[in-house]
Amino acid sequence: MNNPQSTELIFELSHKGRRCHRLPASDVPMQTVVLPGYQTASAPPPLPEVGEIDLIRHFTNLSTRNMCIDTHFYPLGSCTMKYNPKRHERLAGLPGFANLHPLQDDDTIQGMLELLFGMQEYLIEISGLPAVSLQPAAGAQGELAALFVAAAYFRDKGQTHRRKVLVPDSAHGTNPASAALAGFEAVTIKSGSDGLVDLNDLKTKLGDDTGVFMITNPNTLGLFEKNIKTIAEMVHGAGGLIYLDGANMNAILGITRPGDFGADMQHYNVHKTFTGPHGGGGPGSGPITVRDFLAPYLPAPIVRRDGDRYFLDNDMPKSIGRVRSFFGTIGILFRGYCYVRTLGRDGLRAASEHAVLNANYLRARVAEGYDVPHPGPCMHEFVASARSLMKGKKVRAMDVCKRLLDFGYHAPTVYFPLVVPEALMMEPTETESRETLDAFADTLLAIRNEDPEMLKSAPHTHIVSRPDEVKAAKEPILRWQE
Amino acid sequence: MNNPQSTELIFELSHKGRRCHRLPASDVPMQTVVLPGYQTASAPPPLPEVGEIDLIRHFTNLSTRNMCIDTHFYPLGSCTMKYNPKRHERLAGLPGFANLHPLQDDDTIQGMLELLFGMQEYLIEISGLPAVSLQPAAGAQGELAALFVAAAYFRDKGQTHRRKVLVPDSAHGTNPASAALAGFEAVTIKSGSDGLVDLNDLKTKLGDDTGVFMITNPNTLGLFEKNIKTIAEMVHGAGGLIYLDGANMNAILGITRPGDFGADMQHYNVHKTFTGPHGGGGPGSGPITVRDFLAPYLPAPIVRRDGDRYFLDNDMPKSIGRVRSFFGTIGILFRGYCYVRTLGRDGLRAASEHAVLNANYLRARVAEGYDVPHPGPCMHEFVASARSLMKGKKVRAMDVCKRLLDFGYHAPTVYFPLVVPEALMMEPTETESRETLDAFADTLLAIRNEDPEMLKSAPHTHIVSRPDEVKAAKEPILRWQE
Amino acid sequence: MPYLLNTEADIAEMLARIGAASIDDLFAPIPSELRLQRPLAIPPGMDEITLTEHMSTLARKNQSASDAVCFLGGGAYDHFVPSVVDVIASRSENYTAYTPYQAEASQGTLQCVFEYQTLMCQLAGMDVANASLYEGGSAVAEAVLMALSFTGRTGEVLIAESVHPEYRLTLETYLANLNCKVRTLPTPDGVLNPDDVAKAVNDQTVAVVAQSPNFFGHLEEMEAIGVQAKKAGALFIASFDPVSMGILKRPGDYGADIAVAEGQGLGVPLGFGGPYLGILACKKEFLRKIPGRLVGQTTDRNGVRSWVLTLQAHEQHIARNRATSNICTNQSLLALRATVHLTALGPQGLKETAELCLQKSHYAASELCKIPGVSMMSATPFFKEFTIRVGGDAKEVLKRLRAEGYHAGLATGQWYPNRKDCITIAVTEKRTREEIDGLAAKLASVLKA
Amino acid sequence: MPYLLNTEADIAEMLARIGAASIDDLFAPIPSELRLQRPLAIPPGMDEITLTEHMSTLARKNQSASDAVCFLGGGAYDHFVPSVVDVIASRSENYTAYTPYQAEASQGTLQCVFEYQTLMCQLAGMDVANASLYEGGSAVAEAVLMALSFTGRTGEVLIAESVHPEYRLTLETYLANLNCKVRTLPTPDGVLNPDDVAKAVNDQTVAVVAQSPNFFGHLEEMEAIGVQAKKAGALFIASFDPVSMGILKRPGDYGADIAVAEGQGLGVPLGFGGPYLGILACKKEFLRKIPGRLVGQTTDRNGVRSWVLTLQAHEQHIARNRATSNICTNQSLLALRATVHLTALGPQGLKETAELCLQKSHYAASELCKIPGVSMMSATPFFKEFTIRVGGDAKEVLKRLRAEGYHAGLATGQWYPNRKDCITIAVTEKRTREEIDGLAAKLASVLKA
Ligand SMILES: Cc1ncc(COP(=O)(O)O)c(C=O)c1O
Ligand SMILES: Cc1ncc(COP(=O)(O)O)c(C=O)c1O
Repeated sequence: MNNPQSTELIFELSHKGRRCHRLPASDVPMQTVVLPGYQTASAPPPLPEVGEIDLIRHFTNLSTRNMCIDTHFYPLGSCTMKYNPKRHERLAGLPGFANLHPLQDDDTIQGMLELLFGMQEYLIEISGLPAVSLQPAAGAQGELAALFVAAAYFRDKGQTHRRKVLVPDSAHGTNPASAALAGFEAVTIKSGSDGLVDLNDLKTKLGDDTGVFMITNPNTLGLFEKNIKTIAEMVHGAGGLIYLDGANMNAILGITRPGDFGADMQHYNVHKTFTGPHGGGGPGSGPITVRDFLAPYLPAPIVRRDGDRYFLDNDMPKSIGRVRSFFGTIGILFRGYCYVRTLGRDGLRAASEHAVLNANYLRARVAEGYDVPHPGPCMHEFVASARSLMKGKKVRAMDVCKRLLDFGYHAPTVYFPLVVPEALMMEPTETESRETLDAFADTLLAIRNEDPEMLKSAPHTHIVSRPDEVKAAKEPILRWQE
Repeated sequence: MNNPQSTELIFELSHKGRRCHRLPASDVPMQTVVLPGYQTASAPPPLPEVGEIDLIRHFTNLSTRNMCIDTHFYPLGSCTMKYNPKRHERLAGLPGFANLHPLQDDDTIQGMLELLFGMQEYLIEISGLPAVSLQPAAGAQGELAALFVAAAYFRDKGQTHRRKVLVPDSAHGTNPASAALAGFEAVTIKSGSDGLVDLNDLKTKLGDDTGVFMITNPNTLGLFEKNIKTIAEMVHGAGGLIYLDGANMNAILGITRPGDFGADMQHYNVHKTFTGPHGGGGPGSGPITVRDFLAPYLPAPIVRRDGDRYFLDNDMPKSIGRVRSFFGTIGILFRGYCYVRTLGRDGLRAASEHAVLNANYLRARVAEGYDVPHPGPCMHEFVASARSLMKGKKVRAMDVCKRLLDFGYHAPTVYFPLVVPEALMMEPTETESRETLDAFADTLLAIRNEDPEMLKSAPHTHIVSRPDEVKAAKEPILRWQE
Repeated sequence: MPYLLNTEADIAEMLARIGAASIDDLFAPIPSELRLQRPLAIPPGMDEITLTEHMSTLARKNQSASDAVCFLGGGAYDHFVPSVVDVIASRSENYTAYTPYQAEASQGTLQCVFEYQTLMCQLAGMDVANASLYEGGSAVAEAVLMALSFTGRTGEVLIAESVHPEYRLTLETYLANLNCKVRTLPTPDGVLNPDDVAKAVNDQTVAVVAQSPNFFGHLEEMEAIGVQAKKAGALFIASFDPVSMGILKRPGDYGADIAVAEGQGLGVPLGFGGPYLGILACKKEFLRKIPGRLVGQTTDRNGVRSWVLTLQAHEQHIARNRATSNICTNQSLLALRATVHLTALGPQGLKETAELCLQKSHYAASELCKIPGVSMMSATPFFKEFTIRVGGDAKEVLKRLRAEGYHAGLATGQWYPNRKDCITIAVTEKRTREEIDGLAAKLASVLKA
Repeated sequence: MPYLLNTEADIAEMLARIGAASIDDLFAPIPSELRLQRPLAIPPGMDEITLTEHMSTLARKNQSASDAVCFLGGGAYDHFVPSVVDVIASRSENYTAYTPYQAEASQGTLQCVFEYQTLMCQLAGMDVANASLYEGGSAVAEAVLMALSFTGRTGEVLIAESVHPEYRLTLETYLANLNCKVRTLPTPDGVLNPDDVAKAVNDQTVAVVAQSPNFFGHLEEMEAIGVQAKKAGALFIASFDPVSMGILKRPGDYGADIAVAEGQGLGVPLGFGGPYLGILACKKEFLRKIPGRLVGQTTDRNGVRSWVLTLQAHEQHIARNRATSNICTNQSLLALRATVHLTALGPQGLKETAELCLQKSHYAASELCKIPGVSMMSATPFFKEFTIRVGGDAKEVLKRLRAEGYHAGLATGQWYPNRKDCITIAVTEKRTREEIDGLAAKLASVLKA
């Protein structure tokens, strides 16, 4: 449906004198407040001036230019694009939660604290690590907070020489970035041809300077690091800590626990595993769980229970402090809580089972026409490769992705992880049906046989096609200007 | 954006064993309730079986196949497609309103009754008619209820011979249909070439058998019946009553009042004038206001005030009874109340002024290329004609409408009123900007010069084009069947 | 001014284009003596913050089903509305569209209505259903109008006294000016006796109308009633509860010709009585008599399956005074809610909901009847609602229970003056054992006092 | 199981296609000794009805800003959120999409972020803004990291004690492992003295960080502070209140190099502290140091204006350990809320909101200071928040006021031990005279008791 209405930039729709939100007149006696002249502006900022219908049409029409879970299959690997339950949105709107100020007295937030305490307990149980902080704002901040914890722990133990953080080459970019930001030096560990951590490479890089090994398990290839126990022993043997990037927890809920397979710390992506939702790129929530000996260093506060009463415990002298203001991303933790309570112990495990089932089924279907470099079974996702198309028709993985859009499918994650050429990383999640997987696989297979030009110039049915990224980066236009 | 996902019929998506909404287990001791076997079914109805994500994708994707006010200009004449304020939707969700049972005791609904009492007062004031019933479910039911009132009044006065209801040929179809349904005989009154009621024709049809003259003012051509006072005198002189079809109240709020120009009864379309919204075809709300001598016959109950207390008055022995169960379309009355309170006395008048301004402006622009048969100024809408296109290019008004869809505009009302050939009835409403009117007019003018084939085969950008209505009516398929 | 876009500068330019000197000039067709010479006596406008405060204040003056435990029924029930229903109904594309006159711009609405029609057929066991009516009461009246038109008879319409009193009143209002009388068949035992129907029908009887579960909550012998109606050549019109279809026999299966219902229980909030949803479904022989709108399937010029408004020839805008009804705006958004609701429930969800209603209401009945002085008004079977006798003035008892936080039931005597000691109590799937036990305890102590 | 679609029959067929005998087989790569041999110690699942009841029960255990009059601030304010903000943010297309990696499938999000970036520049008077950070505290830390990288200095970061204590703590945490010390400049008078800045800077000073309005609500002499920072070649980082921009001078206009803010006041519900919105805008010379995501304008292969994620070379997924930051998921949906909010307000709405805050807070301050024993902590100007002394233990006073239905303010001493008699009070445009007078009356009686 052609729909050109009100999708100019909001600034271009501005019309002097138009208004949307209006304010009441002041009901207090007019104070001739004398703010010093150098504090005040001569005019308010030059914001756009539009009416309410302009605003609604503009943003409503813009929204229709997005694909999303509620309208499309969205098998974006590593992102766990599972269904976002509508009940969460309704419940999050309850005024008793939505209108709580973050600095209210504990006595007035007992329901909220009970919920957060519950969430702490569930995350502890699922990870098998006994202490938790709900504070980090996203997965990446969870990594950072945990590395701060590790640094504080090493400092406390007088081991400030442990300056290295080891990261597999298949790791997500946030891992090395967090390591650098936390003052560590990132060292890359190679993956073997089986897609798993190369134990030899690891051995050569372990040493007295080893601080933390950040491992993703299942890893970003969707493979379970079956040597994880050995790896943990090696790292622990060298005096280092194991950090588990928990982005892929969706594969193992109730099946295996990071604490049980050797991790000392982990983060969760509540917006992934516990169906956030994603919000077009956030907010997230990245709680961390850690072993007992690391607990004192966690960011404060933590919710604790004293009989029937819950309270925020700030009395943590060894705490690293804070990684953000206020308690955490409540909105996402709240939805995560609803999700855990809805699924319950059996539902969580079943979710992982079906996530893995769906991934393996899709993998089998995709393998009918694409390389799938690593042997199965995979966990919740897998990485295929478009390299055969590349060799023959000079069609790249990105072209396949763009063409998928034409058929009403969001693209898989592309060119990640870096260890697979022309990578197409697919994570169907457990909330998709076999019919959807089949229809998607059929499309993916059909695309392979299309005229290469059809793919290289795709998409053909979207509002834009192949925006010029080079140009965008070369002469960056990052804001509208008159 | 191509989007074929989940838009099959919901029945075709059904998959045995899938579920969405789940119920709790019973928490009461199991009663072996023995309902007689002949009362019970062997199995529940064969409803579709789908998961929550199927449901959401299906209905979300379907919704994107509609045009609506929030995404498109929708100048549908006679429908008053004005902006639907978002604050109304939020406030209607307040549990203190949304969760009220209709049969609660008056003591527990004082806030609701205060609101409804206020709405009664406002509708009385705006119409200049002193008594009101909020009960009718839509405009058409308002007509019917008012005609029941008239019949009861005539019966009471021993004038059961007043069996005729006069209706102008430009009237909306509900007018004659309501007349017939209320047991009257509908008689058509001609319009003059000026688009107004032909007084001579009226005169010849008035008589001892005249019950009610149903007039729309401004009429469906968007013209104010400037002889309304004379008309009222004529009808009243013949012993008949004047009914005002208030669908077009949006033109005259605070400017002129039906009670002041001779009407004895009127309905409102709250879903039009007071921005309902329209809901894809309902719900509506069609309150009626009447003169004092008709008040005893109104449907019961009515909200009355006794000091500080409000109550539902059912003690109306002459009442026609009821036209529906419970009080009325509260949801729409509620929004209408919010709207009246938001605009206030000045805002209501300004709304009508701008509605008329916008219509006249659009009329002037459209007249650049289309016949506009009646002289201006018009009120809140006007009727153009595509007859010149018909004569030359054999392009019909409907073709113009379909082509407009391609440019992202909803079509005007077409082929109504019946008195204008190839009618295009346009009501822009006051909530549109001059820019929108210009862009729409420019498109309408440009279309005129397009290749006729382009129009006859339009729309070209929608999911379907020219569904076969004849076939649909000839071999009606009104439900899915396996 | 709220929601207006054109500024003074715009207005000046627009007037210039129109060729008018002022907005006032545009109103020239309205004779000046007819103009209102003063501002409306309506309060000044309010911004959103003030309006929000005002409406919240009004809301706080109500004691809703969220503030007190709700056992009220009588045609409107505190059923749970799954969140998915709200989500879909609140999509702009659904609630800010008009009636789907332009098929290409309304395939979403049209397909949903087509699905709704199908679901209503499945639910009622019928062949065809319309796109909706206003609510349950006028649906009864519209069904009777169909019967009048179909049978061509001018005798009586027989309606059981146990049908919702407001539906009966609506029917009487609708028929008051037509050539047809409504006769109410008494139900002294709380249900209609089929033998009484047999006695009342004759060869001019237009229709027999019964409701099951009836207003007291009890089940009528629908099949037997229908047999009597048909013997006389009258149509049998059944008013049913959609939620009960999870376990009860469907109107189409027990022989009804036309089935009507209040659809509120299908995803519509209580909302003090409206907007609700009038359901009408019937056997195919009545197709051409169906009031209101219908959506039909067809194909477009490329052969694509699509949906359109159809059989409009009998609608008011074409047929005018010969239309089957005057309905224009109907309850589209509510039909959508019902569609989503039934899809969410599916057969199993509807069944379990009905079973919970059945179980909980029977538990409530048995607990309440343990209280000295309390007894069932009727020994006949019931589904989710039932009527008890409390031995004294029910209104007074209910008032005391309100003070304890219970909307405990309806004072049946409001509508049935000879049942002033009766309370009609509805128990939905939302009510918990704790709430039921609480009600029983409070009623016991109120009655003791 | 909730949300799962594949039935036993599906599973069997899928396993067959995979070539596995059971789901368990698929987990073969996980060594069995690592498997959890028991069910998780988590309660069984809940259906929607039960969950709704459970969550409502928890909600009732809170006393929210809807239950008590809220004068709490400290970085989170009870500003009004226009309904249009919720409507847009709750569109499925906005909240169930991922980061806009596929530009063609995400033009809606991308254009909104581009608009957001522009609005933030307009608001702060800056050249460039990023697509969002987590919240106000880490935004300060990220700004300091930018300064570290840009200046290459390794000296101190100077931060006023009057900056939000949790922001300061966050900054300290972020810098704890880096070659850079944080030094807090005392603010005994409630505001930072620019002379103290002059004394503290040197040629290794990385940045000077100040906040205005500061944590006590009072305005800092930002221009003068900035001058001192710049004299030493340090960057000047300003933390500001977006709502105050309706009347106060913008960071870009008073000389800040980097402006950061907590964006909660722009259409984000209180929500017990998150998700909120970290705003970061700066002068163009710092463009290449900006953390996180940026959206840029470009054209597509048909020349159509379009939007893409850009300058990703400095982001974690490309630059990895050399990235400007580790941010991946940011606060996109909150940035959207802010975009809609500011669009709804426009220049006039922002100005009027700010003026109401100014007027009402000053009225409150003057009413409260009429109470014997109550005085202003600082005589410096303030915007919507201010700090009073109550002459006794503020915590106790606040507790009593809570019992009267007022969240009356923050016990300043929680963060400033030498200010145990202080209460910091925020008054937004939502507070009415009646509420302010009510607070004054209750405080007077509490202090008298
Ligand atoms: C494997 C992995 N680790 C870490 C992250 C970072 O998490 P977040 O985006 O929540 O900061 C992601 C998210 O994309 C991820 O996929
Ligand atoms: C002039 C006129 N009269 C009456 C009606 C009937 O109103 P409703 O659709 O609310 O029943 C309409 C609605 O389209 C109308 O335009």
